[in-house]
Amino acid sequence: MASAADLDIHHTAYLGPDGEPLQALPESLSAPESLVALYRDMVFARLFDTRAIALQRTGRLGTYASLLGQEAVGVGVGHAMRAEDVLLPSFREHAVQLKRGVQAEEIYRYWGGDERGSDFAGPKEDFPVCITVGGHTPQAAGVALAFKLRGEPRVAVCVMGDGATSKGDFYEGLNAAGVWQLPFVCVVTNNQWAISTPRREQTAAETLAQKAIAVGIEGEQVDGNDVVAVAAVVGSALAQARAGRPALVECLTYRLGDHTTVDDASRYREDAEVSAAWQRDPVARLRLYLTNQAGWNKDREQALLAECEQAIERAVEAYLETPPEPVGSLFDFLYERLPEPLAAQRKALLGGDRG
Amino acid sequence: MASAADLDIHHTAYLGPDGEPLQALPESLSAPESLVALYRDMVFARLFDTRAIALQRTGRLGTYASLLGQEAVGVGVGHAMRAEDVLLPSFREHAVQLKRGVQAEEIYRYWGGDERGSDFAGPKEDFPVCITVGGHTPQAAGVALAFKLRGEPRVAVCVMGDGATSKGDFYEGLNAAGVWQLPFVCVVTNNQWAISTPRREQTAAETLAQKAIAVGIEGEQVDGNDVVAVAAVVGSALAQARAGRPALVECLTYRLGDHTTVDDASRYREDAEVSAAWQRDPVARLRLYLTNQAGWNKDREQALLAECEQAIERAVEAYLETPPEPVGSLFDFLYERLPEPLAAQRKALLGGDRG
Amino acid sequence: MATVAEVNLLGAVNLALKRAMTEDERVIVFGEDVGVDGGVFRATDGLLQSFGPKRVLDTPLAETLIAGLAVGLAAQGFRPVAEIQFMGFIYATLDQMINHASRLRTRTRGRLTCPMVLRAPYGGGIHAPEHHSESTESLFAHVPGLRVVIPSTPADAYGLLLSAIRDPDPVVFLEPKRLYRQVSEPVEDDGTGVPLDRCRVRRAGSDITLVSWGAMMHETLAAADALGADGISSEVIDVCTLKPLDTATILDSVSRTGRLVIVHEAARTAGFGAEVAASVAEAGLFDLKAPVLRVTGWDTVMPLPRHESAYLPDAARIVEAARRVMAYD
Amino acid sequence: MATVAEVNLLGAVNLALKRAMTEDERVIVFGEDVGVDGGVFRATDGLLQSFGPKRVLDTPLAETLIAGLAVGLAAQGFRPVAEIQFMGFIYATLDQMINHASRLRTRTRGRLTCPMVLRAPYGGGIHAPEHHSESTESLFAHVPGLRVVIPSTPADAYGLLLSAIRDPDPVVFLEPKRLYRQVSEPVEDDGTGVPLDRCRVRRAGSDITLVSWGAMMHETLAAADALGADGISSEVIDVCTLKPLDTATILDSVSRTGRLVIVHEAARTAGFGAEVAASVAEAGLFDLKAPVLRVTGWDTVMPLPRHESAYLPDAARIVEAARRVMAYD
Ligand SMILES: Cc1ncc(C[n+]2csc(CCOP(=O)(O)OP(=O)(O)O)c2C)c(N)n1
Ligand SMILES: Cc1ncc(C[n+]2csc(CCOP(=O)(O)OP(=O)(O)O)c2C)c(N)n1
Ligand SMILES: [Mg+2]
Ligand SMILES: [Mg+2]
Repeated sequence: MASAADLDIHHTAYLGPDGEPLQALPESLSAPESLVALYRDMVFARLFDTRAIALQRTGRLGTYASLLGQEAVGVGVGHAMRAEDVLLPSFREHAVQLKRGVQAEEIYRYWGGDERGSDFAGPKEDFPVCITVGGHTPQAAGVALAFKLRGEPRVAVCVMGDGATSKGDFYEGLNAAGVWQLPFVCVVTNNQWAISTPRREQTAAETLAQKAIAVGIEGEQVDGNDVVAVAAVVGSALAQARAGRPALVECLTYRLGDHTTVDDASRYREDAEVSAAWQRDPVARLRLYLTNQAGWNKDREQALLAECEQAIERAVEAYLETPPEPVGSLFDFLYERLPEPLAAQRKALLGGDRG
Repeated sequence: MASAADLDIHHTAYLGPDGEPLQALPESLSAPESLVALYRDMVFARLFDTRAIALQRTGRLGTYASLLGQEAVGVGVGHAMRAEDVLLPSFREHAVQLKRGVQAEEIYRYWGGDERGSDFAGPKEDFPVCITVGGHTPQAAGVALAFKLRGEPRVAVCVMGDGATSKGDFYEGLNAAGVWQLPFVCVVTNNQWAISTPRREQTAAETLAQKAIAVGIEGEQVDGNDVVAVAAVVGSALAQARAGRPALVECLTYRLGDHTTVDDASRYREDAEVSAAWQRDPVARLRLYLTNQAGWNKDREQALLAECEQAIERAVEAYLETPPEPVGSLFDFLYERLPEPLAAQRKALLGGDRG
Repeated sequence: MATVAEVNLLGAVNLALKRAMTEDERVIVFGEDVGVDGGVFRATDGLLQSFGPKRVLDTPLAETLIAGLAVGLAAQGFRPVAEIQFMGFIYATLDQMINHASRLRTRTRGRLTCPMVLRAPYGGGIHAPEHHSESTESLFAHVPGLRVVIPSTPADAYGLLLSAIRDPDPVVFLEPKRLYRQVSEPVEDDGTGVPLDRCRVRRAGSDITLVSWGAMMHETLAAADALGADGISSEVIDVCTLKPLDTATILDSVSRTGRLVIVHEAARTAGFGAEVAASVAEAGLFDLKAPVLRVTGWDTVMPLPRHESAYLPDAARIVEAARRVMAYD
Repeated sequence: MATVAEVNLLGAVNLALKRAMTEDERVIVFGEDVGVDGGVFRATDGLLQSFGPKRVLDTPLAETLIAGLAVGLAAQGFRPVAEIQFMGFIYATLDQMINHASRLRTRTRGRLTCPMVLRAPYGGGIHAPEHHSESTESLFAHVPGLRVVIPSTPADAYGLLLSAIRDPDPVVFLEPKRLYRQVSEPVEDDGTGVPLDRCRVRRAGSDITLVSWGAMMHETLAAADALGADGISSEVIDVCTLKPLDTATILDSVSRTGRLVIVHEAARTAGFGAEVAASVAEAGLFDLKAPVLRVTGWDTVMPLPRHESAYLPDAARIVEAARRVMAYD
């Protein structure tokens, strides 16, 4: 019988947890400036996240899903994508959204309970976050099909968690990508947990990458705490996808924080596991590399932090100063033109004393 | 990258299309009597099928899905199962239902538009046929979980077509079997077509067996026109499943008939393909083997045919003579006890002039 | 180049699909067996031949996928027309339809939109196998952001489907399969759409208002005939666009007749007939001279063919209800 | 060994689950994060510890699976109680619930049955993220063969859940999450169930009937208080069992008050309020002195938290509607 145990799922890593290179870095990512740029994006994402949690704790943001520990996946994927590609992110992929050009204040707006947060000015065709786990996979297949039918060299990139790979819609969407050889890359941010459910309870498959085999597409694993590996492998996957060979890339990382701000992860997982995971912190890892190999130092670090903090501060201000949206908006985007039978309801809403 | 092309999916066959043995038959199936018994069941299933189509053509049966060409799968699976196992069949699996002890007249009743056809006296815990493609897979996982929780050495056997393997519920059910190591065997009757959609348009996976890899369970292929191979491989899979190792078995066969009696397969497939498939006819194959190796002859064949025809004739008569079910039955099985608010509707129905 | 052809409802659907694909190359058609086979009912017959494999696609057997593909394609500017083979298999699309299709515009404040059509044959009356005769239109009618359309004549099937495809928002388009081949009429293939939020007065009348849709329209018209023979004048309204519901037309009729019977084949409880009745109980109560009756499928599972006729409303049941209503004055 | 504890609705659910699991070992609980975590709202807190991993199972993240498992287990004689984490993720269960759970008994003429409970928190009012505040109970209420139950008090949550678990047929049990921690009351843990097809008269009154369920019950009671201060006596009915609907209790009340306002937070069109209104327009029309009004969520997508309060009905909107109804005589 064929069994997963026989499989040789390819695993890629460039930087060890201590920041030491495990192999020569890919040419496109070996220049210090490009790595510094990635480092900046990871730091920015982390600050964005810290600030989001603080806003939530002080009642100025709604329930929020922290990206802590997953910065390398988002930044690596965002780096690998072209502007004209389309991203379909799940709810924890702020890092890749930011890298794609969604503004921090827009993301805050969304998590602050304001639909305008998904009307971002940046990557116009990117999807809003998908809250229904896995639901964006068949949609991504649709986007990829659109590219293929129009003959455009663009890729639909669908990013989701390990839990999502248990969903039927994940499988159906991926299967379509295989059948039609769509320009589709599925990135699985395997952070080892789906709320309280550990990765091993999602599936008996030894890797999530091997789920690709069920649909006849390529699948591989990368060290998701190594931004170089993510950028490189997702980069190759994108190149292949552009040529009609879809792929699944599993990024091994860890959710360092709670599931969301209403979760308490200490109920279901050991502190020791979390501490161990901190040893693989993607941000520290790249900093170590830059320090050892590219003259990164305290001054540059502080300058970077200051720059990022200022940018986040401006975003927070912009967010907090956003004027409220008129309540008529409940009806204004329901249909292109509000059908006659609904006009009375809109009027009743506006006539109400809460308008 | 790991790719399906690297896989070595195991394929089993014992009898060649010409009835010549390709390898020594498994001990349990080498005695002529056991093969004659399987042959009888295959002939019976085919006659059942021929008669069903005739009944439909003459307005005495509803739309019907023919099993023609797939006799070896059903009979092989049925042979491998124990009485206490539970079958969850799709709509074309009359052969295995018959083998399980569902009466031919009961199956006719069902396809004749009478719910009582699914209230069969035989395998009391077997499920009615699943019309919603793939929908029985998570149910089968539930049945298997029941066995596991009670510590019973029984297996849930879920039989479906190639098309079903594109469904999310198929994948979700199979994945659960893997996670919980359920006593679950999934048999895919790959008859190469899902209505007009050929197997290659369902998935880019080279085999359907490899879908097992996505969920970390065993998967293999058998020649589904070779009843010995089906019985043997499904038999081993059942033994393993009883020990908590679920499996997927893909049976390669061919749908020799139309999709159903309302379909016209000549719209979408070549006669040549069908003719070629007839060369692999599972019934003829076993007959050839028995003739060459076990002294099967015209007399025995005719005696067998006569016996089966008589049995089918009795079933048809029993079916046609079934007294109509009172229309109150619309309400009588909706809940265990009809809730008060529905009593008026039942009364209105019975008061109507069609009662 | 308007040609007039005598077509049945199925032919009208086919005609509209061809017209839409000809006039707008963003329109693409997909689903299970819609290509070479032309759909199990032949609604998409000839499309693959005329428009090629980039515009007519057979999908893998997966309904959630079909709906999700439509969302993705629509967001990308296509005008997907997706077919679900039977309404009994449509439930796997609900997650996509409710959580995504219906609200992509709202969620993104108009940045992304979802101009898709989800077509499916629905309803009973053709002695189909289990799960092939379902009428669950009210599930979709409850979902804000969707439109739900059900034609009952070839001409409307043509015009409503064209409007549905051209509409910038998601439309669930349900085709009463019992009528596919039952009636034909001349349909002018001139590309004229039928408005999407307007009930149709199929027959003017003064004594009682009969409201229905889909295959039940024809039973309702038959009932109106029978009542007419007794001197009872029925106004017959076809709710061909369930959502948004044009209550004005219904209320106007009831204001004149004072009597209302609603007919649908779906199960009664929380069927769409309840919405029609509730609308009148709210805005037309004082016009009513008699209770509002619903003639519907029972609150039972749709039976297999042997008992199908015991389940489905027919003209006799409608006449009976109408007479009960007429007994009040 | 009946103990009385002061519990909130969440606690009552937890108590009922424990009681049911203690009294019947066929009862098993599963869903996403129901084990170690005790459910995201803690409804299943402590169950894993008390009953062990063979009776409390975390499933993979897959709702269709969860429903299908329940069908399989139920057919095998278990009494599965499956949790869907939020109602917004329940749609993937509809195929199993409609095509299988609701009709396994009918399909097999009683040979196999489906005594399962599908639990889910539902409704808005807690400023939850997108897709976490949905109220789509009417989808389930339309399905023959299902029961739909919605408690609005801790005591009812306890008694109704026990009855739901003991019921030999599939029950969809929706828990108004806004009430989970809002109110507490003493609940006697004596294993007494509450009948499954009976509306509850929460408050007797003579001028107007207010009908509601779930979290809106409390807005409705607040409205009744406000109306009472003005000398208007409201009879308040809690439709804690939507399906089958006990129309008798509602009709009886309307026969005395002549006025009816229905309140629910789901979108209006084809919401379950329509069924209530339609039932009265059919069987209680001549009792009505005023139009039947529905105070409901708008026919819009449930908004994100900023606009949640503009969407949800509140006591003020109910009072306003009641006054309009009272203006008729
Ligand atoms: C279809 C669906 N079911 C359940 C939920 C509730 N839920 C939100 S996040 C989550 C876990 C997701 O895990 P994973 O896919 O690994 O993503 P992560 O949270 O780790 O980023 C669950 C169960 C949901 N949002 N959607
Ligand atoms: C969920 C669902 N979608 C669509 C259909 C309509 N349908 C009936 S059989 C069939 C093809 C099934 O193909 P396969 O699984 O290979 O089984 P086979 O018919 O070959 O036995 C389709 C699409 C259905 N019954 N259920
Ligand atoms: Mg995760
Ligand atoms: Mg097949």
